Amino acid sequence: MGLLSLAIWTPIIFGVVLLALGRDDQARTVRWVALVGAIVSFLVTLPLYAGFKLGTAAMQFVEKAPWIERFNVNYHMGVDGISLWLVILTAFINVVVVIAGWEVITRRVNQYMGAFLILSGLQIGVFCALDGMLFYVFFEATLVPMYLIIGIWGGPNKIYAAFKFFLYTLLGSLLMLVALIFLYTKSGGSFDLATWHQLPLAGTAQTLLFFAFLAAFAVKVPMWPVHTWLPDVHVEAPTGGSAVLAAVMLKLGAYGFLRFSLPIAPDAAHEWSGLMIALSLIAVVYVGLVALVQTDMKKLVAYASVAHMGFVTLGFFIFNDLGLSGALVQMVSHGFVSAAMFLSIGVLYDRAHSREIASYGGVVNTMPKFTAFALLFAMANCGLPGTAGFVGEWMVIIGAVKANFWLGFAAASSLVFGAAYTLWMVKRVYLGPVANDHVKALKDINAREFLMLSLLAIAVLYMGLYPKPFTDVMDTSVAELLKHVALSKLI
Amino acid sequence: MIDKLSWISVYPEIVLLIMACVIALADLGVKSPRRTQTYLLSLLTLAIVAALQASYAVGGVTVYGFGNMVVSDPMGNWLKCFATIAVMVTLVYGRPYAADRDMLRGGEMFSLSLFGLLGIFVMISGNNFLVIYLGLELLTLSSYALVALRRDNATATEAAMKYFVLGALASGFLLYGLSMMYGATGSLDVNAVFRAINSGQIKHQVLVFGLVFVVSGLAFKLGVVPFHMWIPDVYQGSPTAVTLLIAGAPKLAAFAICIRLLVEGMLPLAIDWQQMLMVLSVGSLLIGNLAAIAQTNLKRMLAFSTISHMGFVLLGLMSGVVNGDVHYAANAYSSSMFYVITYVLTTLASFGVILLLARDGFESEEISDMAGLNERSPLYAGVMAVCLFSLAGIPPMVGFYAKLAVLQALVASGGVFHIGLAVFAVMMSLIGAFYYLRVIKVMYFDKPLTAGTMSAPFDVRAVLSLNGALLLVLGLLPGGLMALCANAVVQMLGT
Amino acid sequence: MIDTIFALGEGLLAAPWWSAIGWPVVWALIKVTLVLMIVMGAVTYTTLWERRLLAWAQIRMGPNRVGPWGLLQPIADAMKLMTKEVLRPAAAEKFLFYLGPVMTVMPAMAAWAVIPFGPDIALANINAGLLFLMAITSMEVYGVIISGWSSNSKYPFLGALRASSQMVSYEIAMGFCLVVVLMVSASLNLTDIVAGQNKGYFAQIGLNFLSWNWLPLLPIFLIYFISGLAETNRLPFDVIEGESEIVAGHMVEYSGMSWAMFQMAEYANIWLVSVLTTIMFLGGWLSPIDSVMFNWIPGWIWLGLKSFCVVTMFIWVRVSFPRFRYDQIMRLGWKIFIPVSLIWLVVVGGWMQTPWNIWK
Amino acid sequence: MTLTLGHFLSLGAMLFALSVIGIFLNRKNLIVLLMAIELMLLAVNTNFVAFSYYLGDMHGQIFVFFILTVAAAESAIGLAILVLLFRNKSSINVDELNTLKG
Amino acid sequence: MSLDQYLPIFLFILVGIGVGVAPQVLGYILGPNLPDSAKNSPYECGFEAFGDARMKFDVRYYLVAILFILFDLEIAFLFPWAVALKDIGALGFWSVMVFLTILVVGFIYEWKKGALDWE
Repeated sequence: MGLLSLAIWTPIIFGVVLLALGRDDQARTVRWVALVGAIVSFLVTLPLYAGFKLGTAAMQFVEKAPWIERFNVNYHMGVDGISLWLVILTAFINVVVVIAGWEVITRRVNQYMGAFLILSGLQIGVFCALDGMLFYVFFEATLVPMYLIIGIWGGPNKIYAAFKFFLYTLLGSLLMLVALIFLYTKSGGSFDLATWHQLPLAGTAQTLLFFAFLAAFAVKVPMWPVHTWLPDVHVEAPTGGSAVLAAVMLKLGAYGFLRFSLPIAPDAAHEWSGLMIALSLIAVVYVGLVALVQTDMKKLVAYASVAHMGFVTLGFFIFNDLGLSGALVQMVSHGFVSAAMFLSIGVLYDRAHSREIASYGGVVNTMPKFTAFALLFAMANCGLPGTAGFVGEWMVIIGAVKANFWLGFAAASSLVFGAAYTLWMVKRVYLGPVANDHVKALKDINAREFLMLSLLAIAVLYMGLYPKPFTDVMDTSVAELLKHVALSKLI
Repeated sequence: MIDKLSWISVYPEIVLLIMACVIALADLGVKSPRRTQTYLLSLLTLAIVAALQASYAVGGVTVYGFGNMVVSDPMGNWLKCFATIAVMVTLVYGRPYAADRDMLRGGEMFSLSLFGLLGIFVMISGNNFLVIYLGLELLTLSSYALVALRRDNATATEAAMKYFVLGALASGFLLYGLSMMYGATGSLDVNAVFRAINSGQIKHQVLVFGLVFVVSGLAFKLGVVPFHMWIPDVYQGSPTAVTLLIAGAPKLAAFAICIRLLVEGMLPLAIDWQQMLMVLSVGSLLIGNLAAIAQTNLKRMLAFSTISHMGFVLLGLMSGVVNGDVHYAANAYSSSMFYVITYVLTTLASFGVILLLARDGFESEEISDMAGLNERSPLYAGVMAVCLFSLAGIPPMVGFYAKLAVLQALVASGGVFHIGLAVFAVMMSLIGAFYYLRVIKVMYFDKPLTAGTMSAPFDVRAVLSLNGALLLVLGLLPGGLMALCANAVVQMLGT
Repeated sequence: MIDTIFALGEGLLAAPWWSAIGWPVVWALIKVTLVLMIVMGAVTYTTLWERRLLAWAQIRMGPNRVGPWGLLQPIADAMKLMTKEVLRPAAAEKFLFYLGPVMTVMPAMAAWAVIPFGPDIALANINAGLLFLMAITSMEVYGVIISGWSSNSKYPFLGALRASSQMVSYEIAMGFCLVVVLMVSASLNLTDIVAGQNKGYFAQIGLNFLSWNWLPLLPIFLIYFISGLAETNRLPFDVIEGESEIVAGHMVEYSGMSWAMFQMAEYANIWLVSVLTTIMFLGGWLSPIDSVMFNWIPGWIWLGLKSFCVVTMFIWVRVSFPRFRYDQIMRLGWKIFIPVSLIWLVVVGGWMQTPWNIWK
Repeated sequence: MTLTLGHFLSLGAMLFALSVIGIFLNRKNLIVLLMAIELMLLAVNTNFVAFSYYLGDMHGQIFVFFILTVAAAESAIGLAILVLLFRNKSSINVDELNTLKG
Repeated sequence: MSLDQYLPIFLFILVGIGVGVAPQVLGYILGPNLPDSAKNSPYECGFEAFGDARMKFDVRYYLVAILFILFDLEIAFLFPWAVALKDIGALGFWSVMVFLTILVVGFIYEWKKGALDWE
């Protein structure tokens, strides 16, 4: 069993064991088992980084075994610079989420923890899969635990949100399924991604494929105008669900662009890059404005996520080195930052049971430790230098300026909005005098929350101050991808 | 005269027949209110028959017997094996339900099930119009009686009546078509019919005229639009145990006779029947899925979903031959076979949960009855959820691979039009996902109406867990079953 | 005018279709009428014979006033019935009510079409003679049901139900008997069935009557005869018109000639069953002993004599046995006759597979 | 006039059409429905016998034999269900079979 | 196909119907025709008729009818077999023995189930 298999199956097996064995009267044991599972799962991903060879764009830690021989589907896994950090990020966030749900979840703890562990394994699977069908299976399978997480432990309007989440994303991916089958037929019976990358395709076919993949990934990212499910879902999902959703699940879509849309249909990607850039900019600018007027903290962060993911897609479709690596860095950093933002909101919500900005004010007075963390994350969210958020956004903006000044200008404008909505929220929630009795009654964070937030804070700061380990890993793969995309595959 | 009987081709059938008779008679002496002895004897019989079929299937030999009247080939043997297992599982699930509802005053449920299974065997084995027809009738007659087994229940008898009338109508259509085929080709033997059609000397219109009726009859039996009217009523009205019996194993047989009649007998007419099947399947996908949304009764909803699933099966069947090119046939038909088998497997588990929920005197048929199942029994809720996700075609449940196989066959065999059809099919399965999710929502997100936990006899619990686990395991490792189907179909086409 | 009509008639007579179809039709009609006259004559006088025999058995006189020895009694009865009022209950279904007697009489008459009265004397010597008989006699039940139901009255209704259940029950036993006969004769043609009984060891040594079917198929013969009693609703199986229970069964509401039709059908059926028994088991028109003494007598006389004996048996049974209860009747039919005839069927079939097969 | 295969087939087709119409248009009496079903099988039988005769092939007639038997079994079950239905609903009106709908 | 021999049968049936119709007509003409309400009411042992004559009746009659249909068809199956028994030999014989065995199974079943009891 290879490292990647280990990374995927460890959490899943732990999850299944939890589902099978746990009962609510043994919640304590369940929590500890879950934590151990999450930590072990995270630890097994670390050797990936340690053993990763820099300077090559080839897939590493490759595992390949026949899976469904009739369709020539292989259990084919590998990571390169693009996916390595996403794998580690996923496992990391999983640990944080398990800690976050420690006391908050009291009902059917085993199912909650099990769902997250399984979800984490499946997401890692998506990032590792080098076989189209394997990718699809993992990609789709993530819907099931997420649907249940939102539906069971979500807020008052959870059912609507769960359905919206499931059906929106399913709609996109079903189209992708047809595309995959089409590619399978075209390539003479192979689901191998590398084969597909080399497959010459006619213009129409490329366009159709591009849009089929777009349907799947754009919904998942989410891009404007199919982003509407995200705020609803975030608002209703439990804290852990929001964190995973924002931190990892959105990346599945972005990752899909890099693995499928760009290399398989490069000509179509070039042809339609204008549209994609336009959509991305709308996401960045318009959704940023929308975020400004939100009164619900979670919704605000959700819209912020859309805007940030707009940076990612923008980075993809300007087709240059800086843009692409910037987008990748942005994916990872947004993983940390958005998770942190949602968890912070979760901390407040657990205490006051409100997400309305208006019901807080002057939290700093009663929760100074917590406010310190929250301020840090807020700064990261608006991309202040020294935090994780800064690196990615800056690289994308520079890349955009390289491509076209006005493009860069428009993108940069979002920094202003980002700062505006984040800081305004911070001001209204944390700063100033104590607003009401609820706030007065707030207790500062306990050791568990402190641990959770500090883990994220370390990650955010480390990435902001020393992004080299991230960019180093990515460089070769990004260059290779760009080279590949630049070549026409038309027949 | 018959020169060679080849008894070996029908040994399992003989065993089943003898045992069915023995069970019918032996049951007369059984006093137990739950018919334990009859039940065990039935299970034993089925186990032996299933093992026998499996050993035949593994042997992979094709034997023609009784003057070419019957054929025992791997495809048939596998289908029979699965059908036997399906009936077995049904009996396990259905016994507590039936016992609570006064359906076990006599052992008819067991003996009729066995006779129905015998009918399935004969249908699958039949290599002659007459044999196929007899098997069909043996199956349907047993089913009619089974549906009416709850004698004092008005809905059950009404369902039985509807089933009877429409089933007989279907037989009539099929027979009329067969008579036309017989008249045109001069033979009842499937292979001889094939040769006669292939010779190209028979008037095309005559053949197509007969074909229309044959296809309508088959469509009735499969329950595809516009011949689907009976499915929802019968599914809903029948005692749930019997619904399962109708919804499970017979689908395998229906698939088999489609193959025997359309593929083995009338492959040269593929262009004609493909078009018909296409219309039928598009209609089924559309109506089945849309109508399912509006249902509040779980059984009825599953009935409509069956219609849509049969639409998928037909999609696979219709994509076998392209412009006379039989290159894709094996791929397409094996995908359909895989679809049917997995569908039956899923149906078994889902109805198993419904059966389990139904307590004495309380039918757990409404979707709202499933409320909070997860609170009451995470295991059964889990099994049901796996089933529903599988039906919706969400990986990694086995239902996904079935859809994948069929869509693959569809895309592989044609041009833009077929791709369009595939897109249509996935859109419809999106609608399908909606109503399956609704049930999951009720199970997981809603508060339970009753606090009681679930209890079930050990055999039910064990088989149900196994069944659910199998859906998942097959979802993770579907390769074996797919290869099995592919080999079976290749061998069938080879002969 | 007259000339024209005459010419038209000439032309019609001369037309080819007339000679092809017309004459055979006319000729056949004559034969049909002849046969039916005989049958009806026999029916009429059987009633007298029955009454006299019953009277003799019960040591009384019986009808003896009308004509010498009462020979004109049946004629007088007929005249009386003809002038009786035909009643119909107001609630009855008019058409079906009158159809009932017709449906009862018609099969009893039509069945005679295939009866061979001698080696070459049969109106319709068809291959499926026995099948036709089965078919046409089964229609008897319709008459009973229709009349019982259309009367729209309780007694007829119950009577019809009982009668039809009884008839169909015994028809199965009868059917099995016929199958056995067919097995040994290997033909559905009644002429062949009779001819087939003239073979075998006893026939060669001249003792024809021992080679007839009644001996090797003795249980079948008995079952057939008794079933015949039940089929014709004769005593001891006549509960349907058991006076003490449901008066006259399905005929309660009938009177006059309509009622007479039922009686006529009953006696015609008695004769039919007798003739069939004779043909299938008692060698038909064959003479009992192959000797000059008997051989000069024409076959139809032998047939008539044997049938008459069987008819007399019918009457003798009526005299001698008490009426069965309905459940006993059904028990006898289903639980004794059917199993026994089935077993005998298997026995005969197995016998025919052995070297000792006597029906080669 | 000689009878040809066409005549028999037309007869079969007419009977068949009649029975289909009987099944779909009859809204009153279930017994009529059962009779229509029998009629349908008879139409098929006509076809088979005609074909069998004109093809000089015996199998068609054998088929008819089996159809007859099955038809008997079918009507037996049909009537049994009918009796149950009448016991439960006190009606054999087709229109009153409306408990199951949706 | 020679249908000559069937002509008398056809005529016989026609004449048979005639025999049924003619006397009734004759009786109608010759007999008196003076209906009154007493004559036209259904017979019920002299009492006024009560209730509907279309009543429910014992289900066993119906059972007999069904059994008759089935058994009669078995006999129909046996007819051609019996005629051809001498030609088809042991195989034919044993085939029908199998058939009869199944029939007997059904028979025993209904016997034991009490379908043949009339107490």
